[in-house]
Amino acid sequence: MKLPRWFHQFGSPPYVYRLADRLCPWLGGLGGALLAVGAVWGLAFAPPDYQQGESARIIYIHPQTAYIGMMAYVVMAVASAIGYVWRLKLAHAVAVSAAPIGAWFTFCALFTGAVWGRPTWGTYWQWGDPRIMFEALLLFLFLGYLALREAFDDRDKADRVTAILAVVGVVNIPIVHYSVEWWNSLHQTSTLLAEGGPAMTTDMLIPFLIMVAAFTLTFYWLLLRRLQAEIVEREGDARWIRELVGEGAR
Amino acid sequence: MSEFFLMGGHGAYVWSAYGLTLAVVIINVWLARAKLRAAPQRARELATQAEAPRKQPTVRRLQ
Amino acid sequence: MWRGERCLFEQLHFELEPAQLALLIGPNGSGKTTLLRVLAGLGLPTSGSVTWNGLAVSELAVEQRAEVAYRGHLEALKRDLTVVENLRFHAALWRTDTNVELILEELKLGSVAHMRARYLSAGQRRRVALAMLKMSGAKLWLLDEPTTNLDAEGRALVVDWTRRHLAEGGLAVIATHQPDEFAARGALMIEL
Amino acid sequence: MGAFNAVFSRDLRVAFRRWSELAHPLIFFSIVVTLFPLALSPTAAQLREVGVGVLWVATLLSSLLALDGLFRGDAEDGTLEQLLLSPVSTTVAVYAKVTAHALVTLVPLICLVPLSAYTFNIPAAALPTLVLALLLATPTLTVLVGLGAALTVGLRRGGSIVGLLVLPLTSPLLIFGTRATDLSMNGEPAAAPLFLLAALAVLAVSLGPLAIAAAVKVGIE
Repeated sequence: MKLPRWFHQFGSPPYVYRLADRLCPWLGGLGGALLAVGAVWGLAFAPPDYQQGESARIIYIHPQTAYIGMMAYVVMAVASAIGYVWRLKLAHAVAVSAAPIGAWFTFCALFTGAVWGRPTWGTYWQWGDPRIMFEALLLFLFLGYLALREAFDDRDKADRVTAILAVVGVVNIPIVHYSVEWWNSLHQTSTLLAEGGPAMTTDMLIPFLIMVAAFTLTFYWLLLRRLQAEIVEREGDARWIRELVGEGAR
Repeated sequence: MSEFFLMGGHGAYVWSAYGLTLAVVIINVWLARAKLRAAPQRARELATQAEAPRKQPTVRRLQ
Repeated sequence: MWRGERCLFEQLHFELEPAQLALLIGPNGSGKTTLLRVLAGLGLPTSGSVTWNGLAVSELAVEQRAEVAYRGHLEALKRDLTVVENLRFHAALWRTDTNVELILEELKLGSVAHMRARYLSAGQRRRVALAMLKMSGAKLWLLDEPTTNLDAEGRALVVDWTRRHLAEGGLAVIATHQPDEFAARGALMIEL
Repeated sequence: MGAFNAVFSRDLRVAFRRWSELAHPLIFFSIVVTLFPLALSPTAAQLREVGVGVLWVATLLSSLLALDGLFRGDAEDGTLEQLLLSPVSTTVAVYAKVTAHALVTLVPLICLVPLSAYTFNIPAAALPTLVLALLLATPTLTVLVGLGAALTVGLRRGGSIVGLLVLPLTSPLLIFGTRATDLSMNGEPAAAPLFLLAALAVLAVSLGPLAIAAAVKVGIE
């Protein structure tokens, strides 16, 4: 399978490393700013939800962190699939970088989801809610991926084996998601965190979208920074790394 | 101002949720930076290993 | 060719023509076994390529795989099956109808033919592995120290089989600590 | 097909030569099932309520137990290596091994489930659906367990993390399986979850072995 030319460009670590260096300041700055704006807006200015009152303010972080978790898994699976098929070390590096971020954010989504449920259901852990169940299963998939990767001492083998797990995982995610959704519909508990969340008025929607953008930018900033570290580690003996090391990377 | 923090009794949940999210973001930022700082040192280690005498196999034909 | 953080060897290039033997020599841990496994397609070289008749070894189609036989340190015998059962299974996989009893006689394994592999001595197990090698009828033999655990008679047998295999136009790459046993004119000597 | 039969019959013969090992998952299942009445009150009503879930979870856990024999044994004595190098398509060999494994470990397990279902006084009427659900779940379960084995074949003590890798992926089986049994216990038609189980089985049987073969090839390097 002949790869298009530009694909090769993204395959060369030095190019990607410098690209990340150029992008990161923008991603970080904009992401951080939006995070601050969105949080303040959501906490202070947005109106409380008529049903749940103030606790609805969590809507500005829970769906976002959950979405980041899922996106991280998809990025991980696609990157490792590319790495496996075309033997691109760099693609595996992207997968390695995305996994821990995804795990962290899924854990965060799990916690914020549980806390959000507290005032409405009176319990911290509402098994009935499909979103929390799915977050938990997604977190286990991440932990499984990270555990399998740590179990191998040879990096190349670790890359290719975890790539297979990631691809199988991403195929199973929709299945698990809809079977949990289907399972939930049987028990008819109140699905507070329904797909779109409680009906959102426009002045709630704006901070919501700001936070989505903020988290996305932050995710890619984290991904690129970790990718740079992974590149340096994997290309250790390359000449361009030694020049870099010489000048002491930031 | 105190009403803002009480949030109609839900304050604890809202703040703990935002607090944890902020913590997770900060932890990840710190982890990413730490890995990046440690990387050049790790690269030096690899570089010295790579300096080890490279075995160049010899291939000769028996007469 | 790297293993973990260590570079085993690099810039290795050689080609093998029919009826030619290559001997792999070098101290322990120099990468002989790793190289043989990569030649067999059991692993990928860190960089560079290994081809058999122009095809990449790790992606050989099923027919081409019938031409390459690899014998590593592990004898590949199921301990709970008898010698004959093991050989019959091997024959079924390689779709050869060679006479199992004949080969066993030649290897002096007739007496243990119906004994479970777990009760065989290391030398006998090594002989059964040789039987499998012979039955596979492969063109290229990749052998990792084939004479270990064998008595003088067994070693002579291996050398003789290799010579006949080469004479019939076969190829062989043998990792060994006693190269002079196999030395033949025109053989390649690869020192790692 | 010759290769399929060869690998299939060899694996069965090896498994029966070590038949005592085949009993381990069955004993494990029985222990888990007998523990629950100890943990909960032995009253009939409550047991029936919990029983179905216990049976399914116990089946999942004991199938994990039986998994090590699938690839690890062959990897240790070098036969797996030779299998990959022999002129036989790895996927066919994987189909044969996985089918043999399912026949030898999961089918006896499924025969045991109705017996223990009886002890949980699950009504006899529900047993046929329970067994049907288990049979429909077996292909997916075998493929998932096989994938867990293949992913960890290269590890010395891989067994410990296989559960972590495989169990989250079995959640759909658990959901549809228990649902089908619950429905049949209340006398309602259980067609929907059974069809979903069947759909999962078709997906697993068609795509699974490809992933397993790829994982084995990498693991054996």
